[in-house]
Amino acid sequence: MLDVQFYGVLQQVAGTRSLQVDLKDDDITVDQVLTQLRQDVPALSAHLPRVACAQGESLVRRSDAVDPRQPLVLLPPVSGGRGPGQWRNT
Amino acid sequence: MLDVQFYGVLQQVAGTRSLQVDLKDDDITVDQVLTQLRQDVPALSAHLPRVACAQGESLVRRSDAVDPRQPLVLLPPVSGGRGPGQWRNT
Amino acid sequence: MQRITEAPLDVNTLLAETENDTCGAFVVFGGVVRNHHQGRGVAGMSYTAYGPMAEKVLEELEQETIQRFGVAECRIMHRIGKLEIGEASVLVAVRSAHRADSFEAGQYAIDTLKERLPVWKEDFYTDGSSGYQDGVPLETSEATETERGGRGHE
Amino acid sequence: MQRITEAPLDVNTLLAETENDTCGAFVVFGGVVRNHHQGRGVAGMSYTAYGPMAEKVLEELEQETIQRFGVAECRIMHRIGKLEIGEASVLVAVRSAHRADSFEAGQYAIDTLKERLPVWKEDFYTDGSSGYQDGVPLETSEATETERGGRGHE
Repeated sequence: MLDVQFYGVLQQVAGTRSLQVDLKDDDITVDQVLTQLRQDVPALSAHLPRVACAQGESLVRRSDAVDPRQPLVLLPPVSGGRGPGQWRNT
Repeated sequence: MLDVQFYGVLQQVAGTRSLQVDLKDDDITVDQVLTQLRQDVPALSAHLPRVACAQGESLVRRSDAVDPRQPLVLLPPVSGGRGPGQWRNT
Repeated sequence: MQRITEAPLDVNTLLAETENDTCGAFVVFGGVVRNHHQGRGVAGMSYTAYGPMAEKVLEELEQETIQRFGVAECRIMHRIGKLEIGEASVLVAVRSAHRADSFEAGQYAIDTLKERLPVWKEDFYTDGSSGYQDGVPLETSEATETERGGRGHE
Repeated sequence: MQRITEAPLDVNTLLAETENDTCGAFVVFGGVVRNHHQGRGVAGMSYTAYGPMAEKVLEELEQETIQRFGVAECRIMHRIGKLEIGEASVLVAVRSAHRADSFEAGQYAIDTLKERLPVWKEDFYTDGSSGYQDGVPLETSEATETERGGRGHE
């Protein structure tokens, strides 16, 4: 079982701060967990493309393996207020 | 008699905070006062091109008439730290 | 040194923590809860953060700002919990020898924070309703990865 | 409201005086006495001002900054007298709905102040000597009038 935690608007959408996802095996990617989540909580589907995932202090990519010993944390778009753009890609 | 006041480095150069200049008549310009000052205090000459003059709250131009009832104030270049220039003439 | 806190933020705390005799300039930016958002009256706000990552993001952003702009000091704090109108949600303090660097570095720090810090704000509107503000997807989301790919890894 | 003062400057005083519930951002700039100038050690500094004009210049600059950048608040204070290393000689506080305006307006205000405010600083060096820093001639000096004429009244 993997602990999945929700932040921001995702807590409203999921109706909870965390839930357990059943891992088929130990060698599973972030993407596979999200696929399982879409089935368990369909309301999350529309949000997932703009959600980033983290474990511990760090972001993890969709293709990364999940460490089953720590929660997978789902982070929706952050509070924003757009920068002026001048700093991008520089 | 007109009271002439010095600020900043001009106090050092003139060796005083203020002195009296004898006005020939009542209808005299800032420029004429400065000409008189050059004779009275030669050490000021080198500084005068970069000095601005004020009476009361306001700057006065070289060609302006002097109000003999209030001091003529001599203001050397201000503390500086140049702006980036982007604001000039805009 | 805690950067995410529930306690009210104070500018003088950040200035004291960044004292540096070689600096002739400081700039402090403050983000403040205002009484309106997109035409609606706002009564207050609640901030939540993903703590473990948020602390690290701010620490790294301070160092990045110092190195990128050659400033001497950079210190960032973000408040979480319920905030009233007029209270500061975030403070950025920068110190440098000359003033232009402090302005530039301060603006970079807050602009970048807004794209990287895992913090969310929920508005409480004067009509009694509430809602999370939409924002910027973090890196590693599908949206940012696709955008990045689409721009040809520029 | 006094803008030129011998009392130590405090950022929170300016922030309190500019409180405005419509604003989501503030920027405070501080100019601080630093321990070096053009390679020489500085032990302290003394500021003098031509008071009657200095108050008016700051008051007008606050209004000009507000109008030019559409910010809600601008407040400027300058200290005179003897200052120690690390003490603030000038503070500029700006508040606006959005942050970019506060940064831009704050930088304009301090850059313009440096060209217009009749204030002079005398450095006290660590070797026991002292000296007035050279600066920018004010408008109406021969130097600025000539420059203006030479630039074809642009």
